[in-house]
Amino acid sequence: MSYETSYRLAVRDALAEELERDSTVVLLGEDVRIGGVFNATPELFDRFGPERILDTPISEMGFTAAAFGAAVRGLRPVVEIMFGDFLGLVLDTLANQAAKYWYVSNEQASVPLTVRTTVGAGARFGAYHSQTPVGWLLGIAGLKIVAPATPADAKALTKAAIRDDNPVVVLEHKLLYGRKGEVADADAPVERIGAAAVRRGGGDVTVAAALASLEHSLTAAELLAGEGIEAEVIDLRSLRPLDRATLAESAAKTGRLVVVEEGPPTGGYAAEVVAAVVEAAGPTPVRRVTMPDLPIPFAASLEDAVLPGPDRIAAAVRSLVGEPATVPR
Amino acid sequence: MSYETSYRLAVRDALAEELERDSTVVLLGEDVRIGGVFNATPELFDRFGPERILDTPISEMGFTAAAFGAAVRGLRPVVEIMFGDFLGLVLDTLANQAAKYWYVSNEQASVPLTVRTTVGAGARFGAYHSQTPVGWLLGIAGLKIVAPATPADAKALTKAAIRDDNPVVVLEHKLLYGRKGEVADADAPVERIGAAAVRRGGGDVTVAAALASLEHSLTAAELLAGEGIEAEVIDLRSLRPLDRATLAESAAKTGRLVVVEEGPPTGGYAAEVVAAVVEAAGPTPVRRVTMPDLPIPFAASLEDAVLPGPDRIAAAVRSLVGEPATVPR
Amino acid sequence: MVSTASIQTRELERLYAQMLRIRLFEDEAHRLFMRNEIEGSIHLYQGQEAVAVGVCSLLEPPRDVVAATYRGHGVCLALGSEPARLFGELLGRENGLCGGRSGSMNVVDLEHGLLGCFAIVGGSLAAATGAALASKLRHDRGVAVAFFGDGAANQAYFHESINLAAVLGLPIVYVCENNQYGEFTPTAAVTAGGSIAARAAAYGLPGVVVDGNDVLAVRAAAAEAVERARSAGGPTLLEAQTYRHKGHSRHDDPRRYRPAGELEAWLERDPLAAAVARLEPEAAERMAAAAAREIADALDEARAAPPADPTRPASATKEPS
Amino acid sequence: MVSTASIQTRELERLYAQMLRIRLFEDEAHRLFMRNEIEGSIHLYQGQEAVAVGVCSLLEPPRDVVAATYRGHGVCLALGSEPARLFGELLGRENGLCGGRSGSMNVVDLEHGLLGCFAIVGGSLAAATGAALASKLRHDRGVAVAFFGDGAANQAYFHESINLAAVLGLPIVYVCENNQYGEFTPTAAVTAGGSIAARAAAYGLPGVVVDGNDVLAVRAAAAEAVERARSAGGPTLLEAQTYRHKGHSRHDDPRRYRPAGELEAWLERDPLAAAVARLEPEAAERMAAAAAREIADALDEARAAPPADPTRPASATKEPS
Ligand SMILES: Cc1ncc(C[n+]2csc(CCOP(=O)(O)OP(=O)(O)O)c2C)c(N)n1
Ligand SMILES: Cc1ncc(C[n+]2csc(CCOP(=O)(O)OP(=O)(O)O)c2C)c(N)n1
Ligand SMILES: [Mg+2]
Ligand SMILES: [Mg+2]
Repeated sequence: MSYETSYRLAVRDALAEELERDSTVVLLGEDVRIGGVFNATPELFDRFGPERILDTPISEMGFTAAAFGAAVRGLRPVVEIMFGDFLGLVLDTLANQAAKYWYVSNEQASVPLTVRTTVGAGARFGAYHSQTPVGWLLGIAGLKIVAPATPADAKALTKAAIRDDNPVVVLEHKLLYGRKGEVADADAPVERIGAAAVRRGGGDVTVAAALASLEHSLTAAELLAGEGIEAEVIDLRSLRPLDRATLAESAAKTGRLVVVEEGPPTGGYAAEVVAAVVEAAGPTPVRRVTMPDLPIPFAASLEDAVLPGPDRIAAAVRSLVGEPATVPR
Repeated sequence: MSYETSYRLAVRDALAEELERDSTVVLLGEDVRIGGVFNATPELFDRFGPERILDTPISEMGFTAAAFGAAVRGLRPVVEIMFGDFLGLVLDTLANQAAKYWYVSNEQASVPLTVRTTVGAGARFGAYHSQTPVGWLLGIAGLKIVAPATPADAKALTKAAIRDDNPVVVLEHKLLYGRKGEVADADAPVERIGAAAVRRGGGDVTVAAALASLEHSLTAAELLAGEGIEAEVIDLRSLRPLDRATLAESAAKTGRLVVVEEGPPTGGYAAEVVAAVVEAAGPTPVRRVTMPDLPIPFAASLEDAVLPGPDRIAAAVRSLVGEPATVPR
Repeated sequence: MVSTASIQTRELERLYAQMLRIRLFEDEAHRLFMRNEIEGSIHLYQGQEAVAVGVCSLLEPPRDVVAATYRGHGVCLALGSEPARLFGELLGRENGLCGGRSGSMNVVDLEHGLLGCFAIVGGSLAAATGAALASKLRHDRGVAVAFFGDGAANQAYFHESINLAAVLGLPIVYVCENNQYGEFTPTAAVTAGGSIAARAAAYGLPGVVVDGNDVLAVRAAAAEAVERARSAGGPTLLEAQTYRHKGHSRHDDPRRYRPAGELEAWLERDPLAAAVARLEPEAAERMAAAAAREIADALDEARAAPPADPTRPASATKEPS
Repeated sequence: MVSTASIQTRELERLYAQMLRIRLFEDEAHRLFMRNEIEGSIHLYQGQEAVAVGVCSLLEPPRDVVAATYRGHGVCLALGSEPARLFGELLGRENGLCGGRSGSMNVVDLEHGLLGCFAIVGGSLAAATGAALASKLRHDRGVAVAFFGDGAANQAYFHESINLAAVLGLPIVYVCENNQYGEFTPTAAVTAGGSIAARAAAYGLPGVVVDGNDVLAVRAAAAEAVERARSAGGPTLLEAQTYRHKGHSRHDDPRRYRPAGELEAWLERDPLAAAVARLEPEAAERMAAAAAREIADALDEARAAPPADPTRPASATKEPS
């Protein structure tokens, strides 16, 4: 029912299975034939040929907008944007065309478009190849965003994105591509987007994270357990929509919330998780653990200093635990 | 020391005064010569000529990116993006070029670029000409965002934006252009961006808003005063950076927070204000009053139903006041 | 046996009738707008009717699809959308083509092959390119048409879409409605090189200029381009020279930016006048009466429809039920 | 009296010396990268040196400014940036041209006229267009140069920037470094029309193809274009045909996507070999030794510099003190 593979090949296998199952699925992007610069699409061209796996010009705007039009007309395109940093070039298409079409057309057609992109810092790629620009997308009604933190989810969420009838952005973290783990077989049921997962139980504080920040949060939780603090660690998985129920339930239980985001201190999912939880679970002591309000620097000495790692997460938890929690209801 | 004019002409006068004072200031945009489609730049061409007031092709990406380059090289360009809905086309330039340059270049040059744009719903302009897409910009380190709600601020914040050494986006609400009010003379001191303003004092709840939502909040406050509920209404004015001190001080006093945003329910400034206040002032009961998670519809019957007006604001306040406030400290 | 001349006359009659419906619809829309019965903004098509009609008369929707601009009423009607439902959309009624959700600028009518009217300048080129891609990959022999303004030729989507379509050999026709202005700015002031059709050469494509006020000329040029697309010959860039009689939108007064006499010169080349001159007066009168009746009835029907229903549950996403 | 021939020889010596510095710098950078002393990603310039050197040799920074790509070490050195500070940047040292904040891909060195290396494909065209606008409006007689790859010619900024520059008559030269590939994809597979220089005609501009491996040819073509720009004659599009000897970046193996023999054919046209063949062997040896010493010293200096300082207060915005 499952097999072991890497996050990278989990993405590839998800694509292969959907390409196999549904002849309207096509993959478009720069250098995807040869496997892409992160080698997440190897061998697909050999298997599916030039009408399913299309190399594009360096025209993110043009080919993503074309994929929108193609999606209205019966294809299920998967577009690869090489780096999430380039999403600015396709925001007009995502926000103004793809995400609005179902509603504005009065439900004449939906837009089953998947946009895969590689995000994340820590690889010394500098300010223009390291961002996780979730904030650009969080306020777009009609758009979904998934963020796999494990090989299993790289496969499961990619398949869920392709099967979804709406535009979905899949964020793949470049430092996770090499991670190994069990992933589901081709015949496993495909989930609907929107569920978070509790990755570790605990009663003292809720720590919500996504992508590479999940690992850091789990590491921090181990550190804290040694100090007698039990953190409940939630993997957000879907950043839009958020799984408010799971978050609120956990925060209501623990009475404290820390959100970890490898992104700028304002305007990201951390703000949204805080607001959603406080609205749903009532007043709660919270901390955000993010990067400082700076572009992501290149030099190792600078980049390491801005990443939200286990130590900073643990410190935020400790400072919160020092305050009174909200009374569990 | 002041004179009466409209929000529209307050913008124009701010531009005229800065064009007059500083020969490096130039205005670029579509149809700006003739005064722009909202007639916010009339007569500037006659007064300053073709080297200061430049009509551009319909090339938002190209001319905004060019304005970035020109700003590095000694100009202080003011770019007009006709509708805020089109900011998706210039996000790459704003986020990846203009906002990062000061830091990444190790402070070799800053980018004194102003981007003016018209936002806001209620004019029956439909899903592509009515948005206030603050969320696209909130997480961009290095960028500032101002949002004038009055004629005085239309002038003051536009001048502050032009004088600022960094990229600043000025959001002008299309329904406010006709508003009249006192504005400062040319010789008034120019403020630094970052201060909110308390527009109405009150001890029971803090209501934070911007742009057209400020008027609605003040109207709601009058309604509520009749019921014995005193709302403190804060005009955010600067959306990035937020004036956390003023917000936290007010919330600490009233113990309750409502944020009003004419935008989607997630990922906007409302989330950020909530998170910032809860971090700074401790656990606080909060409500967001926003639009539903839909594109903005055209028909009057549909658009009116999604706008966050005084009644919905007052209802949110009433529901909050029914809950215990945090204990003032 | 029917003579070639009478076939041509019959064809011209058909095309003229379409242009006339559009003209009367737009005149009526203008009146409704000036009285505030239509809110927001509208972009009128009077003067450009031959472009939409000449091109759309060749298409076979819904296999063929069209992306138009916010100045899209003409294309919409030429494709066969019901005028009552288009009026309904402009008036924000539940019977509107999009139930009042889109309004004038963003109409979608897939049943009649209208992928959409695109309010973001350039958006139509990109969306139609995608439709052409779908046709190519699904082997349905469909052709896509992108209408776009002269102003859009300076925009990113123009370049990226046409290059992509050329590289992939997509079945598409790009139709520039060159009405000499982008809003209040003359095309020549912002368009380097002087010719939009000539830009086709940059992508190795045929570029053709046509008199956009001569419906038969438009149809002939489009026929060649559509045939090329359908037979896997790739994209064509067609530039139709025309003129909008009204202002850009809303309440602008075109006298602020048009040289004296320019409108008058173009009015002498009115596409409807040119066509009607070649028809029997009685036939023309008959058609005029029919079109007037159709438009009046359509407006009545739209006015009788209820306003768009805000209580109907709505979601921005399509979910399995 | 100095003969024309000896002036030309002197000039070629100067150009060759520059190319050699770049070649040795890049070879060293490659070694550092393969040993992980340089982290992240680098894009090497071996094979393309004649383009940067031929063009930059004509410029007068900082009045003239240049925007380059992430494959920018060559342009950077050709403009006069200190190799020790460029190594420092690549190594993340405090002495780096940007104090380690930018890294290889995004170097800025305004003192030497480098507006920046642009990691977003197409960004260089737009930024340089803005610099040219500033020069024009400030009447400083400066010229801007945008280097960009063949792949960027299909990108939005190419179209919108060149149209804007042409309309405004800006003092700019667009230099396409056509190295036959965008990453792993051959230019011809994604570039409609077959010629990037020919796209200039779409904007009414002169488009010139030049042998990008012949430094004197590049210099001659650039001289004309720079002179045109400086004398208010507007933009030129120059396409330099060249080849990158190494992979696109990081660890890619070009044998996966290059036809057999292609690299070898281009190596026979190595720009350095072509130049050195026309110089006295002793002069060439002297220059080789000097360049080797310069690069070795520069690396020593960079290695001795401290890592970029994370404790230095930093802000994303410039604030009055
Ligand atoms: C990207 C974008 N920029 C600006 C606008 C505002 N705008 C609407 S129509 C228009 C003029 C378009 O001119 P053209 O393409 O010639 O079409 P026409 O209106 O003449 O039919 C402009 C600038 C827009 N809708 N989208
Ligand atoms: C907008 C954008 N899309 C994609 C990339 C990833 N990328 C970096 S270099 C490159 C190839 C560029 O090819 P070309 O313009 O020919 O320049 P070369 O690398 O050959 O010098 C690509 C696709 C990018 N940096 N920016
Ligand atoms: Mg036009
Ligand atoms: Mg290349």
